[in-house]
Amino acid sequence: MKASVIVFPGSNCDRDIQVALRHSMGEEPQMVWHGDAEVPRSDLIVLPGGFSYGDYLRSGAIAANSPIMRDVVAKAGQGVPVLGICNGFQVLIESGLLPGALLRNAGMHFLCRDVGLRVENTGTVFTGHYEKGQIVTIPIAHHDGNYFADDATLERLEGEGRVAFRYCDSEGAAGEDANPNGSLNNIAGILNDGGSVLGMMPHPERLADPFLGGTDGKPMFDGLVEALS
Amino acid sequence: MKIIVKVTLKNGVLDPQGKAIRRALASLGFEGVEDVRQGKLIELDIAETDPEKARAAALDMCEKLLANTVIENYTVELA
Amino acid sequence: MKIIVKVTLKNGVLDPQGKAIRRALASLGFEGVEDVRQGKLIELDIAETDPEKARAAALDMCEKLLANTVIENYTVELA
Amino acid sequence: MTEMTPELIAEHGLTPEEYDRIVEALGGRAPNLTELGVFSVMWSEHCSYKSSRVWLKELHTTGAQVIQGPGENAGIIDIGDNQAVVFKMESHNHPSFIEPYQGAATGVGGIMRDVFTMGARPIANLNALRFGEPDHEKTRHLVSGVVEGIGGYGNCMGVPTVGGEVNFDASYNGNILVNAMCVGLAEADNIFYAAAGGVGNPVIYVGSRTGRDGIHGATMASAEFDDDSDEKRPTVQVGDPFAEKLLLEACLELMAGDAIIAIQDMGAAGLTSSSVEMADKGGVGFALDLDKVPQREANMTPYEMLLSESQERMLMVLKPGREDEARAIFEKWELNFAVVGVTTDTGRLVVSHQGEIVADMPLHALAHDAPIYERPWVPTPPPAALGAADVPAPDDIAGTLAQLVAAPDMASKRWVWEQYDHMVMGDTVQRPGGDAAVVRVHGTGKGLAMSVDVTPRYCKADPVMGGRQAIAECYRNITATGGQPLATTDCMNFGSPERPEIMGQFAGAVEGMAEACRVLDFPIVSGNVSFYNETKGEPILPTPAIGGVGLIPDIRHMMTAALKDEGDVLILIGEEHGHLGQSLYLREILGRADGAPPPVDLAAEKLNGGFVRALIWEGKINAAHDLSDGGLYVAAAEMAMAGNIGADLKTGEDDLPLHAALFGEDQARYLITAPSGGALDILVAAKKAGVPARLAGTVGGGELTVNGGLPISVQSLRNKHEHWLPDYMAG
Ligand SMILES: Nc1ncnc2c1ncn2[C@@H]1O[C@H](COP(=O)(O)OP(=O)(O)O)[C@@H](O)[C@H]1O
Ligand SMILES: [Mg+2]
Repeated sequence: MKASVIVFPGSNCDRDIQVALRHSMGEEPQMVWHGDAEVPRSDLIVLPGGFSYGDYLRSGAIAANSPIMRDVVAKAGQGVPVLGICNGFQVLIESGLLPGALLRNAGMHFLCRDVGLRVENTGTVFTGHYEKGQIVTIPIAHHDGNYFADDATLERLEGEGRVAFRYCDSEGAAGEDANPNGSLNNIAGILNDGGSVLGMMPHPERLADPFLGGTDGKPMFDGLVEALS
Repeated sequence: MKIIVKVTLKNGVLDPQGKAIRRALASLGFEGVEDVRQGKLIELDIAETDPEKARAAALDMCEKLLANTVIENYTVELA
Repeated sequence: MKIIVKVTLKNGVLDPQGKAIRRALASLGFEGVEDVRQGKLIELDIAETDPEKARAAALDMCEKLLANTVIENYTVELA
Repeated sequence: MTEMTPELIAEHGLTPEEYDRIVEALGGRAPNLTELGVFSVMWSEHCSYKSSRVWLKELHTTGAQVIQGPGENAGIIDIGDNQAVVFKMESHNHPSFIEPYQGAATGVGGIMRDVFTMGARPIANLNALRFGEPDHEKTRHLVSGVVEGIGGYGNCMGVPTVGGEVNFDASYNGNILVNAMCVGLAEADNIFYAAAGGVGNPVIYVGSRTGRDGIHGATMASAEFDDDSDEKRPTVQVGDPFAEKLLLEACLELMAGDAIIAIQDMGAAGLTSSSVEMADKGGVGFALDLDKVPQREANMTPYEMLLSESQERMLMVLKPGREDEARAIFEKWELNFAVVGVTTDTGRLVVSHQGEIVADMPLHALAHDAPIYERPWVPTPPPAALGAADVPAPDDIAGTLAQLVAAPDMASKRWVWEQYDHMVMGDTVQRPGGDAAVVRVHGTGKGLAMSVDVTPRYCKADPVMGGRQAIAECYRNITATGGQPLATTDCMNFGSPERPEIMGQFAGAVEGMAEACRVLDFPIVSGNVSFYNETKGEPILPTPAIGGVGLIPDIRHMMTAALKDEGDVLILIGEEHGHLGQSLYLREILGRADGAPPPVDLAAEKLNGGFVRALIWEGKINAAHDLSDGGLYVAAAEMAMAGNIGADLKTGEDDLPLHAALFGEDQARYLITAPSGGALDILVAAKKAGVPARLAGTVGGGELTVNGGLPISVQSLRNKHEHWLPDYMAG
């Protein structure tokens, strides 16, 4: 599998995702500069977390307009899987690859903590190594992760099984107590209509190494390698 | 030429910032604040001197960058 | 009663957001954008119906919460 | 030309005698306004250390592990494998009081520049915060702004903020303390220094443009607050963490090559102090052309440009002919790059503007001729010791524990550190909340343990003992995670040095710190002094914050404080005297602040610490926690809360009153756990080593009990411990 990680000037989880991919792939992903016009041939494109342009104006808005994103949008259109984590999710939203909006967290604070997630859709290249309904622990670290969409969009996402992950408690209940940021329907990650683009606020790459306190993020990368190799 | 762009959240879009401000105003003892919405005010200084062209450029900037038209409305005023 | 509060950075105060927007506009091909400053637009709906009292309350809210008077200026308009 | 009136001189924070020295330095002529401004900042307390220098010489700053001690942008220690750790702590107290978000944010930005200007990538941030009483009208707003500002800057930079301290005390009502520490990692053979060299080499300005930010910030930082301090507001600097992220990456990219002769961040006193330091350290002169300086505003005067504290800027001297290569890197990162001057052999700082020379000053005088004051000082009178018999016992021991774990200083600071990205960079192997944070050295199995400590109430009662204790506690915190303590940085926050009692506190703290550093081989390699932390004559508690770094050779042996397994045995290391003077119990429960602080036996610290560390490295224990505020009982409760499991705590054989045994704050102590089968061996080994150790109970159940009684559920303790701060902030 060939993977490309897009590096924006303010990306700061680029190395973290590079390490996680390297571990699962057994080789280096390609690091692609945002100013490039083209993503080299890839089986997977990853938009990492960080503050692509300081998160000024709106998180992800300026990055969504960078030269490389035109090609990312084109490649996504051809079916190349695209994974956006945290700021990457915000960029996917701003570039129109995923619907809805990510608003300021309901509590107004940046929040960095482990959260529980329920895996809702296992029929994708990203989630094949999870069980449906499985409860995993993955960290979040964001200021603007409050997922919003209008009723029609929300209904479509739910109806088409495009909610990939939902915030939940240790029993798997997706109630208000388990919602860290006010996201509608406790949505933590969504898919495009073909299931080939995933945006998620939690950081699977942060818990893919036992020394960091857990490995619940690792199946995502192992699964990608198996599905895309 | 100076242009003022106002970007506001569409009706029906949740406004967590507005909500937080409202809560904070209440806890400061301001009563009767029924709703608060927060938007952006963007002031542009542009070289263009023709008002029509300036307005057209600003509208284009809003569409392409300044506003997220999925959730936001915008207005453009020449100052 | 509806009140519009505009909060802008004082002159001379660095505006990292404005700077980033300006650069992004340039890279989108918008030429001649000489300066961009970003401020906040806050719309308040308050129960008060006396314009003078409403304005006084809004000014007080600005001082206490809505504006950071160390680096920001504000104006209040009744809509 | 502006006339040099006594008012103008006083406004610049200079005494008449200092002014006379300036005239002398200029060969008998009066300075112009620009020159006066430059001298005033260079000779301010903040830049010249004129009141503290004679004392700082007493600190212990050397050791085999030290690559660079105090005197550079940051200190540097060797951790083997050609890896060096670069770290420093700095205060941003006054700016944070005036504008908490930006003040704290730019404090973080400034300390990170100090670290990456030496060629290190920042890998962790910490901070020591002190606020006024929770009930004070400003406190909540200040806590909220400072925490957001620290997070806002560090999170955007992508450097994890992994630790710190947050305390509350009335003495900080009008003078909060915001001390930011940054730890970076460099290659030991590729470190960059500030000393410029050679003649005719280009002086380069990189980073953000210069605006009218923070002019007089450096003098403000040394000025006592009064009721008009609001007037000083427009001097606030605004940070742009995104610009700093670009600056970091661009600097590190250029540093991978060999084009740089010298580099220095522009911090306090901006272009002035960076030029003076670089030129003076290299023994050269600088000729600067201000017209070349990238400017954010029109019509800036030379005075403003030289004194501006706009953030995210650096000054470098390059090898001649390497400008284009450097320019390409900075332009790639969309940063300003300008050749603003040249090194000379004049030994002078000569500044031109619009074709005229606007300042011409001898560098040596700027850097070294600030008066050095041997301020009068009186030692703090030794407090009378307080016996346990003079301290009433509580009626409800377990209820008192619940009160203590929810006291503002003791309550969980989760609300704070969850606003910091403490995991980015993927190497945080021990997150905030434990004794020390541990960050893995990327790509290796080594870990760096870091902690920030000081107990100001001890320092107030007895500065010497308080200074010792701060170093000792930092040493213990690092040890408890399995770290070998290597070196420290300090941030000395005190009141006005012009008062003999305050100078006495300062002198005492330095003495205590120096002794402790020497005995523990835990030298100070960098630091900062912040004086004049007082409002209307009310000084803060003396607060010499200590930031320590230690090495865990193999993170598989890293230790945490959480109780682990049912049936594990608790062992207390260290002597028990039931010392209640200046204890948390006394302060929080009885509202008293009397007695002497607990004595610190440095030999015992070293012996006991070494013993615990060896147990950790040999894999013989399951948990370790240092004993400090609140003593044995609070320590046991913290371990229980962290592990979500109970324990039965046993007191010792000696006849200490129960409340003294439980709440006494005797030093050099640790509480550890071992599997029951291994406990005896540990006790035997301790005896052999001369380390006091005794069985102190067993792990298990959902309650914390003492000698089988006084049950309190761990869950209820957790609730109280976790809720105080979020509830307070929501209030
Ligand atoms: N209390 C102290 N203990 C040890 N070193 C100190 C102390 N205060 C200042 N220093 C050292 O003095 C030098 C100058 O300090 P400072 O002016 O704060 O640095 P900078 O110019 O980087 O802001 C630094 O090397 C610093 O480490
Ligand atoms: Mg420095």
